[in-house]
Amino acid sequence: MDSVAHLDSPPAEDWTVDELMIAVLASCFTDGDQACNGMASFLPVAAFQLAKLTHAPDLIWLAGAVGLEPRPGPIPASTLEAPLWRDALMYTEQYGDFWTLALNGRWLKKFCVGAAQLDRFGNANNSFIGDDFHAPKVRLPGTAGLADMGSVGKALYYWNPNHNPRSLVAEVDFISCAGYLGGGDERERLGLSGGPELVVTNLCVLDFEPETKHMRLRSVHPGVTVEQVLEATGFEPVLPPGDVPTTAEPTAEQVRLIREVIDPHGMRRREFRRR
Amino acid sequence: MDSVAHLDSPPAEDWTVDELMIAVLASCFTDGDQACNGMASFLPVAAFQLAKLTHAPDLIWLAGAVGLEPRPGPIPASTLEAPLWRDALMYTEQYGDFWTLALNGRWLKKFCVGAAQLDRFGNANNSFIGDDFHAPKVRLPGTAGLADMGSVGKALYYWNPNHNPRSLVAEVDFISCAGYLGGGDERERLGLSGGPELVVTNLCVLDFEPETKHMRLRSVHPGVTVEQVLEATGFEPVLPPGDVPTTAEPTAEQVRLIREVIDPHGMRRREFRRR
Amino acid sequence: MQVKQATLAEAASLVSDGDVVALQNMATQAAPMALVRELIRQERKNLALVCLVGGIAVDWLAAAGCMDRFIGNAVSMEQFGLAQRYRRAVESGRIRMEELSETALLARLGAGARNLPFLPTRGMIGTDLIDINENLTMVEDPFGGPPVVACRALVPDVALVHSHRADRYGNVQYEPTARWPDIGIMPMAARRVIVTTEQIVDSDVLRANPDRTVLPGFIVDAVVEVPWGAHPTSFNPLYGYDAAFHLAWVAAARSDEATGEFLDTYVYGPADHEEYLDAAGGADRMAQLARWETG
Amino acid sequence: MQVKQATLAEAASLVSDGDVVALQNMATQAAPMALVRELIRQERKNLALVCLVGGIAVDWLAAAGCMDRFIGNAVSMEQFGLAQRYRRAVESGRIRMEELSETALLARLGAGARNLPFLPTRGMIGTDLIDINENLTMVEDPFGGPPVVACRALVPDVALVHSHRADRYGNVQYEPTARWPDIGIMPMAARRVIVTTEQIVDSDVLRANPDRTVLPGFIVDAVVEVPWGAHPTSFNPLYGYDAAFHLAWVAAARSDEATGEFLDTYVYGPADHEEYLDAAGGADRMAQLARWETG
Repeated sequence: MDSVAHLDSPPAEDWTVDELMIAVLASCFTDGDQACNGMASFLPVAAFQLAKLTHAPDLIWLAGAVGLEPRPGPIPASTLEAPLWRDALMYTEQYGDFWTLALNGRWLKKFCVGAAQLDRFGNANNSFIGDDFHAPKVRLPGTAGLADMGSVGKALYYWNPNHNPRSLVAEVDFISCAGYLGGGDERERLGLSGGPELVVTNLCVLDFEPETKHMRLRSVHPGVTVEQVLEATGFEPVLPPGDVPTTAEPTAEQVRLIREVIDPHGMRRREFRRR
Repeated sequence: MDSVAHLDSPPAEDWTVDELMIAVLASCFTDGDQACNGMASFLPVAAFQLAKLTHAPDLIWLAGAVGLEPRPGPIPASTLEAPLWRDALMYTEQYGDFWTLALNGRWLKKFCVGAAQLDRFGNANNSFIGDDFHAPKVRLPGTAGLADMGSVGKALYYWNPNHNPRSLVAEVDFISCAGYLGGGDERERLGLSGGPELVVTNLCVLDFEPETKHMRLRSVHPGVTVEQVLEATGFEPVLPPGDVPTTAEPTAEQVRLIREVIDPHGMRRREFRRR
Repeated sequence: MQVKQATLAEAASLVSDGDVVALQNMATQAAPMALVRELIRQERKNLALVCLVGGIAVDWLAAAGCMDRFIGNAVSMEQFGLAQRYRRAVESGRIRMEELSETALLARLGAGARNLPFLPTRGMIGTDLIDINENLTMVEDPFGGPPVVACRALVPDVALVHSHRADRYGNVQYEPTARWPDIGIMPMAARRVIVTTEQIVDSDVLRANPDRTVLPGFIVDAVVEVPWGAHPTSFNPLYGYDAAFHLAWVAAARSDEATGEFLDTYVYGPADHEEYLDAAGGADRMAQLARWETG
Repeated sequence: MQVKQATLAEAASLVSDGDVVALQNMATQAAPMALVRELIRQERKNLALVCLVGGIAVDWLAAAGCMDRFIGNAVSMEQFGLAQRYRRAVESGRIRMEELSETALLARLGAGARNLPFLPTRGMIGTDLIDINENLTMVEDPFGGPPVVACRALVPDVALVHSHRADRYGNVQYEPTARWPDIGIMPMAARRVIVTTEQIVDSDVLRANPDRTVLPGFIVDAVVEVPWGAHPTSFNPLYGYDAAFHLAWVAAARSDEATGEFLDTYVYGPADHEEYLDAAGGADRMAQLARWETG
């Protein structure tokens, strides 16, 4: 989270958790990275723009995996419709261009993932809830590109605006995006590089313990207790030695940029309202 | 050769063999076919245009495998440069569009082939003359798309403006385009459909005997004797029962169209001059 | 060139019960909705829909009982949430879903288009998507590299796409905009191709911008002029998605009765596309959508 | 965005002796000739050239002793005949050729670009091209269909392409014209990408036609402004190939002495690109070529 510390701006006096989550996600992207977003990805889209306006002016954004370096207006109601990639430098055709760039391995190395179910080893499920694929309790939208991104060497950054025992589970009902699978070196043994890096929720930030690849509590957001996190989590995350750090607050400048420049219509809050 | 017979035009009084060869090739393409051409393919390009102007107005031409249904001017000095596809309806990108269309199997079912070496079973060689690929006596340009077209179900129409024992050989030094391979059903056994249909030279027209797939003399051009053909051929072609037919002369209208409309600059004769 | 111009009814009659139907659609974008409504009116049954991301089109086909299979990446109306009628049909077992990653769907269609038995991808390795799918299997690299997932060729019976303009011979153009793979690969993979287009133009109009032509007429079986043919989905740059319409559908989809009434009003009721557009708000509403006033 | 603008000398210095160099070229079309001349002046050695159809560029690199391998479809100057210096180098064993069908070369590069170990094709089955090539091998279809030819991934060290315009960040545009696969697939497959362009423009010029942008700047290592940079090959729609120049080369290529003189005059002699253009006929000649007066 340090990469925004250099910003010559004090902590915001009034921030909301959506803004804190955006600041945390923004801190994961730096100059030289390329970032892309899919459907209904208001927090990542806000984070990419915040990074570009602050510590990472040379971050490249492929809006909707379509429009290269657009001149974004206020975040529109869809993150996969044309208004998002206004004045783009290039339209990347999705088959010939985008997926070739994404599969190549040298570009688009980081990917933000929203998952209906996420388990202790960072495996994600957007396919179905239940025990029978063909007679599911709940049919989820489907994994689409996420089923690729989990297996082709990307660093995965999960965001979850609704941290609860149903969305953070011990074991997903179905692995539709490969995390660390059974943990340890199972992912490596399959020849897969990359993997889950961070989980940013409305309560805390988690990462993965290097040996076991088990999800680990990295910091709790200001005002949130470790107990609240444990209650809201469907498994016991690894706890850091000593006190659990507190997530850095967004700066006044970050909050101003989010509210006045990036997302004046407050689209980012839709991800929370949907719950 | 009958499909042009309907043309209400008498045989030409003065035709040259390039014009006869163009008329024969034109008769192989009908409405509903799609035709494309590669480099240095003056006779096929003239044949496609002649067919469109006479018996096959709905023949689709993909000029240079790039420009769909152009408005051709006089045949230019190159059959792979932009002037050939002037005013095209579509530019087919070669990787995503052209080869997908060509490999699909339902389109572009006929292909005209110019080969440095052609053998008795219709195998072609544009790779090298000699017995060592890496120390050839003569390095030929290379097979390019032809190495694909021979194996993906196309009907192959060979044209050879220079019928001699070096270009029509018993066995090619190297198979760079699959014909009937060893003859008989060897091509079928490899699961390959299509194959050589016709060979149009400056002396005669040959096809392939259905059982053995051995090259067979179909007709000799007016003024050419069977003996001349046999002398000029590096192997003994199968002879039809009885008298060898004479190739139909181009009609006066066909010759007029070739000379006045299609190829007023006489580019077609370059293929002969090059010898 | 052969004339391919047809009516919606003629075009839809090229789709048979049980067909595998590749449908252009990306959540709220670019679906050939007029064709979809015609298929529902003609009461097609047991269709398998192939989509990258199916939206309201798939929800309607599920609600009308026209489909029993889905092959693709996802079904979602993005900001308007899950496709509830589709979702319930899957949960009740009435619709069977083959869930593919994006590269896997593109590989299956790409292999179908190029007459290859399969194409490989490195996506999905480690997920549960491979074992449950008979059209996916791990294969070794013959050169000693890492294994890959072979994706079996998929050849849809018919592809349905919408476009900005076309001539009556079926040569199809797209305006410069996001070009999803379905416009490129679905028609080349499918046995038959049906195109709806905002405008039928003279071929000379296409010759002015040959780089914008995306489909050659000889692979197209029928082309139908249908202005606003993608409504209520967006068709950039011409018009945005109809948010109010989508929200009305989402509300109706909550009950069988309201669903039936909605389909009566917008699908079964209107005698033709013009009457549909009137029901959907007519020229004034379309003018708003052309200004991307989607709310 | 990072600035990628460079000089010809700086750009060419990104190519090392022994590199596998993907070179845009289709017979008499669209070769980055200014870069090729700079590589010869910098006396690169043991290069492997990867081309769809190599023309005068390959003949020059062979004549100058810069290359010892060729991987591609063919080497030909079409109406100007075989590339004689290249041909003799192959016949004498100084250059080793890997001859691939078009689908095989595109499969090798496509696999390299997508980080797949191989891609399959159905081309070449039955020919002698497969057995002599360690990068091609027959594999069974895991789904029980016909066997296919697996083409091993090819990752060139560097790709050299020419373009119509670019910004200083390396975002590259192409005018509407025939788009050969090398502009699309070679740069994505290669480890480094060098682009020459007719004109460096402000990024806003690119934003006016984002559909014409073919390469995003983040995959480009260097971009060099070189007007007439493809001469003597054509660069449609801007200018035609220089037929007189090609014929002069064909005549010179017959003897070692004349070949040396020709390269002195047009490659080693000129101090920079401007002097080369003067030697090649200067503004008047270029104006003729812009009118496609190629003779």
